[in-house]
Amino acid sequence: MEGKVKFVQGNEACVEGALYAGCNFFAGYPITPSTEVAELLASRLPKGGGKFIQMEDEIASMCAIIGASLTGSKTLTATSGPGFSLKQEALGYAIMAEIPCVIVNVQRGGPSTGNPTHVAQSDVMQARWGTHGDHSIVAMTASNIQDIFEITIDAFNIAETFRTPVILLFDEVVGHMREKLVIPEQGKIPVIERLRTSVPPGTDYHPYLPRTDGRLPMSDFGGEHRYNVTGLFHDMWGFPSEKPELVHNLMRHLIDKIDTHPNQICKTKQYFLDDAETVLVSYGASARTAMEVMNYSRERERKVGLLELQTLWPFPRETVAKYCDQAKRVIVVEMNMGQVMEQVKASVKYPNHVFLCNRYDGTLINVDDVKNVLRVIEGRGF
Amino acid sequence: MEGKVKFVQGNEACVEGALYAGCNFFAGYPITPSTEVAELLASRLPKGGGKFIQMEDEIASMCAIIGASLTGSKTLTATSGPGFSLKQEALGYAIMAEIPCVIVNVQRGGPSTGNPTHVAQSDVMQARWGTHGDHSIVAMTASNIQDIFEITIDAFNIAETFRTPVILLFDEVVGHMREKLVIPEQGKIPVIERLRTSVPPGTDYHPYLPRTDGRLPMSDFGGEHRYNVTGLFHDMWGFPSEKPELVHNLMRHLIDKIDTHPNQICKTKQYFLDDAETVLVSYGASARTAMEVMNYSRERERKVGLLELQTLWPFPRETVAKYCDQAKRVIVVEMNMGQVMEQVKASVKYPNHVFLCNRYDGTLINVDDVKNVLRVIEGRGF
Amino acid sequence: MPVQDYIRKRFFPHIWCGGCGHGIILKGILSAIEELQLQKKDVVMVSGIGCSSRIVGYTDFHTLHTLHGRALAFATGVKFSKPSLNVIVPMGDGDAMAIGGNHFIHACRRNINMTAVIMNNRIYGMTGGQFSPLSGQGVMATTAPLGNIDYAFDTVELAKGAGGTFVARTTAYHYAEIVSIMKKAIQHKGFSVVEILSQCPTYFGRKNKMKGASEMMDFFKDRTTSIGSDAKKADPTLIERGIFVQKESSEYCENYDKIIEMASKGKES
Amino acid sequence: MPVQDYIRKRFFPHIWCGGCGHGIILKGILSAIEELQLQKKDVVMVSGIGCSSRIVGYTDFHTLHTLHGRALAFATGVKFSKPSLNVIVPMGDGDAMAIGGNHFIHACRRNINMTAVIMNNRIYGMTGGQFSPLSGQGVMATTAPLGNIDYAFDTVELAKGAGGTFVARTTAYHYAEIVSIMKKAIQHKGFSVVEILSQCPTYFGRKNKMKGASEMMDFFKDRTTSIGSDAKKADPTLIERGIFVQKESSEYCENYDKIIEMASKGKES
Amino acid sequence: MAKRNVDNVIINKAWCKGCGICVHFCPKKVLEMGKDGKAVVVRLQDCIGCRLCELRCPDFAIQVTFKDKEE
Amino acid sequence: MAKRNVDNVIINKAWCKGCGICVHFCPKKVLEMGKDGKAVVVRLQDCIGCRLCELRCPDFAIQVTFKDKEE
Amino acid sequence: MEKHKIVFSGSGGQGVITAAVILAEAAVIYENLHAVQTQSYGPEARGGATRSDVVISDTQINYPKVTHPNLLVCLTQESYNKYSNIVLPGGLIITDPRHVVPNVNSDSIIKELPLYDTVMEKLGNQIVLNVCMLGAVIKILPVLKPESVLKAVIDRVNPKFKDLNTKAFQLGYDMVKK
Amino acid sequence: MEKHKIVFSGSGGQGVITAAVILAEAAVIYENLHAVQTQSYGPEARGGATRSDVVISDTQINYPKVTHPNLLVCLTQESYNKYSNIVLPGGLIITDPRHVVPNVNSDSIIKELPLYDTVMEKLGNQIVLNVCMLGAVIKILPVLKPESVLKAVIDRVNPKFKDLNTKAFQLGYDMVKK
Ligand SMILES: Cc1ncc(C[n+]2csc(CCOP(=O)(O)OP(=O)(O)O)c2C)c(N)n1
Ligand SMILES: Cc1ncc(C[n+]2csc(CCOP(=O)(O)OP(=O)(O)O)c2C)c(N)n1
Ligand code: SF4
Ligand code: SF4
Ligand code: SF4
Ligand code: SF4
Ligand code: SF4
Ligand code: SF4
Ligand SMILES: [Mg+2]
Ligand SMILES: [Mg+2]
Repeated sequence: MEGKVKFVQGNEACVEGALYAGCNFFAGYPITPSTEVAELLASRLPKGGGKFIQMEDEIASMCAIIGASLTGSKTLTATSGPGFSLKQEALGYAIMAEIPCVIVNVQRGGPSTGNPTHVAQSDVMQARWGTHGDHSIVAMTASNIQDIFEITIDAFNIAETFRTPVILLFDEVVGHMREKLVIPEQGKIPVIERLRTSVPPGTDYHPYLPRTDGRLPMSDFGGEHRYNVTGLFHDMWGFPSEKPELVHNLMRHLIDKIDTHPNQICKTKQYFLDDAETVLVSYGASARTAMEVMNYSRERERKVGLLELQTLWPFPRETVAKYCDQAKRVIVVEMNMGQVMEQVKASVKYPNHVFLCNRYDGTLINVDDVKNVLRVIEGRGF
Repeated sequence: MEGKVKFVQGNEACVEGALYAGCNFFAGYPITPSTEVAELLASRLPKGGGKFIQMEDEIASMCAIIGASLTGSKTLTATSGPGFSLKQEALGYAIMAEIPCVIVNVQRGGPSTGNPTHVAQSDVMQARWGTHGDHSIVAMTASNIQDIFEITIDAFNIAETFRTPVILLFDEVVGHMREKLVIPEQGKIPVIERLRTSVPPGTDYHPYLPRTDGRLPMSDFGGEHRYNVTGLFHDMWGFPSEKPELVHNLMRHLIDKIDTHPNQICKTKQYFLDDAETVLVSYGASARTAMEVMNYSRERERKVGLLELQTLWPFPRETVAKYCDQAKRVIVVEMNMGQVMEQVKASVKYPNHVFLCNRYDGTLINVDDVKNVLRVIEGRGF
Repeated sequence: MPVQDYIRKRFFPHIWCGGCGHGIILKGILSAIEELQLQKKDVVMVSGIGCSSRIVGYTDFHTLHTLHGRALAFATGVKFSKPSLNVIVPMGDGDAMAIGGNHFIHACRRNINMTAVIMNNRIYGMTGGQFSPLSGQGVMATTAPLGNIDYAFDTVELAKGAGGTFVARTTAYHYAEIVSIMKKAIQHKGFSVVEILSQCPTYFGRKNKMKGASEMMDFFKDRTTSIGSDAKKADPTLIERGIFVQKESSEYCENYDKIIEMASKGKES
Repeated sequence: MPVQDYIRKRFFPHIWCGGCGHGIILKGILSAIEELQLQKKDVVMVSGIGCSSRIVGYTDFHTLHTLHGRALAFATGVKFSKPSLNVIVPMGDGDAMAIGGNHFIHACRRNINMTAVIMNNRIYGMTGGQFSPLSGQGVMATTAPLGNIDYAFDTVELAKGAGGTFVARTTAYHYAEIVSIMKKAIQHKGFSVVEILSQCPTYFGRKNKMKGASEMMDFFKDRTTSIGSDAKKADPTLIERGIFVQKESSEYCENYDKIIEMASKGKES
Repeated sequence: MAKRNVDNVIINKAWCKGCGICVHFCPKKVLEMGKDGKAVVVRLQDCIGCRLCELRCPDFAIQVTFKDKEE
Repeated sequence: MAKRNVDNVIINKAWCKGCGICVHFCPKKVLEMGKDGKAVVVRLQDCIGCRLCELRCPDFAIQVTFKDKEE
Repeated sequence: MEKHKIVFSGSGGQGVITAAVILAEAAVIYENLHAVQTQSYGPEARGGATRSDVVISDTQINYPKVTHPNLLVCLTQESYNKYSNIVLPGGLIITDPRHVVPNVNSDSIIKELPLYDTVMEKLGNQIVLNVCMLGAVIKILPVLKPESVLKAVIDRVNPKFKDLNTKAFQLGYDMVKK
Repeated sequence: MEKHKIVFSGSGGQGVITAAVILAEAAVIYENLHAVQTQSYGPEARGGATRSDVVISDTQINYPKVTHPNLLVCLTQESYNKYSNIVLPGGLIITDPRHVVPNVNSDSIIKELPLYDTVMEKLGNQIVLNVCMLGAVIKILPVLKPESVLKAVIDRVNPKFKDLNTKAFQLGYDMVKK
């Protein structure tokens, strides 16, 4: 790819991606290891007339980006573990009210304050289920600086397309690691703009009546159409209702609008999977280790392949099944107690072919960890 | 059972259970449909010298019960959906610092403010994964007033035994429903008191060094032993540490102390399961509907049984497998989009024998809902 | 345009109990907006959760009904993103001062140009009558069955202490005052706080042996007085009404515009 | 017992940067406790998260290192559950006044007998130098690269506005004053707030072109003065030090004891 | 206050919740509570058109109209 | 302040972080920064035992001892 | 004993929930029967029609809500409109003619009882309307002994209103001619 | 090209992270190589030993951390004690004798360079210590052209310190005799 070459941290690549995608509003509260996102945007945003605000806490930050999004801004917040927990209530609001926005969680060791400066990938399940009530969610990740840039653009595009919050689930290693980034010229990577209603002023506009393609055109606060936004179940004008039928339908809509579009949302990368007897499934920083092991194994004529997940939610069940069902063994390489591993098990035909290779002590999972598990499950001991 | 007979709401039965178990400290913030728990304790606690405090929000309430627990109190808080989301950060603290306490979540319709006065069972996954980072958690529920009373006592007992927060996941129907409650004399139901250290004053006390049986005796704040409590990974004295080995071991301890005691923690109730060809798996208010259908079916010589779950987390995988693996079909009856159903699928030998019968429109799932699903999966249409 | 034209008639009769002061406050706010001749499309109303917060659904503006306690945080996002909008934020006493206290003091500090209206009925109405941080000692509530021991905030003092640049108080009885204060509050360049005492006959009234809405409004009439009045001197227990603070201080969005200006120059060079 | 006997020596040298004011405050608090002859077992120190909050780990009391912003909420649980304990709650300016602002004002309102110490270095130290709600306009910080536009809280005014019954301020330079104020604060029956200006040479100093810790302490010496001093009259920009509020007001736990008494009687009848 | 040219005091019964505020505060006792629990106009002739009833009605249920179309 | 009977000013080099506060505020210039970046006592004889160095040292690295055991 | 399914409906202040609770409580405490009471209400705590369901039986009750009551009490027109169509064919509907104008074509049996007017006339205090209604209900549908219900009433009320409530209960009981 | 794995270590203010970033950036921007830089630091932002890893290669780099460096720079005793044992057998360790007393029995090659003293003597400003160190490193281990590194240095610094940094770089480069 051609473009401007930079040498940057993952957190900075995320900022570049956000700006490329048109992000013009950030509200946040500092927390390790995500703070650089806020710091960089504090100087970058005003240069383009965008807004940066440091709020009193993570809750307020999440609320502020929702409010700003309603006026037509493309909005972002960034946090880590404890802050992500605090954002859960308002995240649910964004889901219910269908507000496009992007939330970065650069993962660190948990639970609680845990291991703040060290890597983990243990908020995967929280990203899915952290807020109360049924819902769907989109969560994405990446393993290198260029991918962080691109996936951040994807996140904004998906947020706009589906009127949904999108979570970017990075980790301390990719967030702080520096690598080459190529920023293509504006226009090279498609950027999806907000779909605004074409209903003329004075005509009844239904902010919550999905079109036949499932999308809901928006109207900015301050524009001609006045409507209501609420976190309660609501009718097509956005007014609260508890009619069972309406509750049922809205719930279905919220789930289906995400879950029925796997092709548009689920991104994965495949390496040497066609003939792989051993499939490594991994994501984020762990995928770099898995890739190293794959290369090592291929050099030694072992049929190892790698399926790198970039979309974690909705979980790419079908892709996972496709590549794993034909393998002799599947090893999920991740830095937690098996959060993605459980999903893989639930997706494949032979759950007992699925093994976990993990590390959760705050250090990056290493090549020997994977090699050891590989040997053990092949019956060859450590 | 003999004892004092009362006619009370589920929320009141919970209060009676808490008091029976020795609860002497409550901090909370009102929210529908859990508010009665706070209101009743506001008048009951001071009668026995206990403390009731209405805090400024749910976060503060959760923090306050942790602080109070450290002085030796048995503590409770109660909330619903949005408030439960807000408590997640501090819940993680209680997990990490191993603080016994009980959190009631009387579930209502979500996500967000959702459907506040209507029933749902959609916070099951949140109870497991709502706070960031890997962890284990105990969550329990009940389907009638007597069971609410008893399970609340269990919750306090488990909290003390395992030094862990325990979540009581009720729902609006059982919380507000009134039924008979028999309160046995004090002593009839065992109440587990806090295990306090026997280390003499002046000798080095290790608050975070598990005994061989995995338990950690405590010492009250204000007592002879002075130590540190933190939400960071910590050593056996409670002082922060990020040594990988120590992080690894503490994480293992936190998970294993819960997950390796299914017999002590996992409670279920079995009805007509020995010869059941159709197993209904259910919990909370939904289990009442399932029971009704079971009775109806048995009257018509259909081999239907019911497995009622009282412990939701750790998920009683083994019991579920035991009863479901021999059935022709398993129907999970619940009021959400299949949160427990996914767990059942992951537990059984034949996941494709598992079906979901759900309702998520804010009304109690009814007998026809279950009958319909039963007919459809038997190939007999609606 | 009469006040009636600013409401969403199809939702009437509204959800509030008979005699609830919130309806009067709704009307008062609309009158102020009408007298200021604001365009509907230029007004955004943001509320939290509570009986009071249901107010936004009845007004024909851009309306944002958010989370309990978080209205000002959402509103900050709206206003900072699009400073041309008039943002009005009605909240309950619990909403604004219990769970929402932090956003309240930070909004005061930041001096962002919005108007917060605290519809203070000294009780959690929506959840059925628990005491609030504005109830004060001795008040009866479902969570204070033997009388409340919590001290109350003085909204005016708190707003002042947090740096508020416009701070006022009135009551649901004083309709004309609601209108005149609200007009000034909306016109104030910076963050404005208007506390309006409201009656909740259903919970506060019933629990505290007040006969009904009218009697509660009599209380507002009899037990309040204008700032610095002779009546106050004679009886210091009277609650003062009026504008306590009104001072000029640079506004947040405007200050940020200067940052944009500096930054853009930096970019060129 | 010398101050050294109140620390956990095995964790020294401590984590703070060279010249950080937090070490001086630690010593000052310990001196006050020593002079009051409190028993170690009767003291609980509760903190949040931040450089400042690391303070509790160094003191040989019951210590509770909690969550960012939540120290006072945890402390309220400790104190209300066991009122015989002396509860001291050191917090950072971000901890206490940004994310923790709500617990701060409610603790002031409730008047529960604890002592909050705000170790105010006007910056988020732990996360590397972002501005805080006490930084004030014009301060440079990593999130205010062109200078901060946020107004600062005045901790004293905010505590007063929230109903604080003991409110004081001093600085890391004024060691003897730290000790004497802390003694009075701990002895005060009710909630006490002590703001202590502290230097963060690493972030605040470096970003704001201050040479080092000593020069920052010179600033505390030169730019502050006793409440109501002549110096203040001559130069109103000076920051006042001393005890601003000290008033009697019934304490929360004691008030609750009365509820227990009433309730127990009710039970018998 | 000079008596204005009052045309009518209209109670919207569908919206009135019978709180009695209008009755209580009408300076001229123009209004009373009806048998159906809603406000009714009983002494229109005494009405001075002060509109206090209208302004204080929490339910937007009263409208005072004037002959002089001043409104 | 009357010169007290100072015995010694002891710097705990293991704890001293070399911030220079003690040097800056010693009224008698008793202390200086050493080559190793830590504080050193260079003019003990001038010390008046005011203990300002000890009290203000953020690292608990200074102890002023007295012959008269007053401490 | 057959399973009795009763729905009380009305508006907020009328005490229909208390009436339901008392009836169910009487069954459990004084007649050792099974009973379950539930209720539904509007957006958090405000406005609209209130409904409370009671199921009484001598065997265990599982499904706690009433889909089709054999007895429905409606104290407001709104509640009548909303619920009258759920009554079992041949079931009973009790209304107060002061507040409810019943629909003509209904296959349930409608009993119109001037509860409000009688209470106001004889006792002058509308607070005991619900207790009066209970007296009538128990005469019409003798699920429980009237003494049991009266005892449950007295358990719930402030001793100084014992007489008033007893009178109200009797009033309702006597209002129904069998 | 073989894969180069370099670890820079020292304490907070010494600029070891910046040095690592500059080196890796030079590889990427001026020599079109692959490079990854990572760092580790203590509890949130305070104290202790700082370490930064750089991997440079002409092929894709996956695992970003350095387990066994072929070059280790230690600017403090603490960092030397912590990391000297991870160097590859036969690898290089660069230390500044002013701050580090190396351990005798080591199978790595130790290069002692009086960086601090030289910088202070010649340039009087310790701020360019890290750039001087980079000059030395690039002479000892010619992974990149010195011009590339110098360009990367200049990209990062305030133009008014361009000369100072150029001098420092040259000073380090010349300090090493080959
Ligand atoms: C996070 C959260 N906590 C609690 C609630 C429950 N709740 C809804 S409104 C309310 C308080 C209402 O009181 P107030 O703000 O004074 O408004 P009012 O109803 O009195 O007008 C509460 C506690 C909630 N919806 N969300
Ligand atoms: C919920 C949450 N948000 C953010 C953080 C990150 N964080 C840790 S300390 C801190 C601020 C520290 O500043 P202050 O309270 O002033 O203390 P100081 O370090 O300056 O002493 C922040 C933002 C966190 N740990 N938890
Ligand atoms: S409960 Fe109180 S505040 Fe709520 S609507 Fe009724 S009267 Fe108003
Ligand atoms: S960063 Fe600042 S506040 Fe933190 S230890 Fe260093 S000097 Fe102190
Ligand atoms: S004030 Fe309005 S709602 Fe109340 S009685 Fe009069 S007309 Fe009816
Ligand atoms: S306008 Fe004035 S006088 Fe006329 S009815 Fe209304 S309140 Fe009474
Ligand atoms: S004040 Fe303490 S730490 Fe600072 S230089 Fe002096 S002895 Fe060292
Ligand atoms: S005691 Fe006083 S005079 Fe002596 S060294 Fe310390 S500061 Fe200087
Ligand atoms: Mg209120
Ligand atoms: Mg600070």
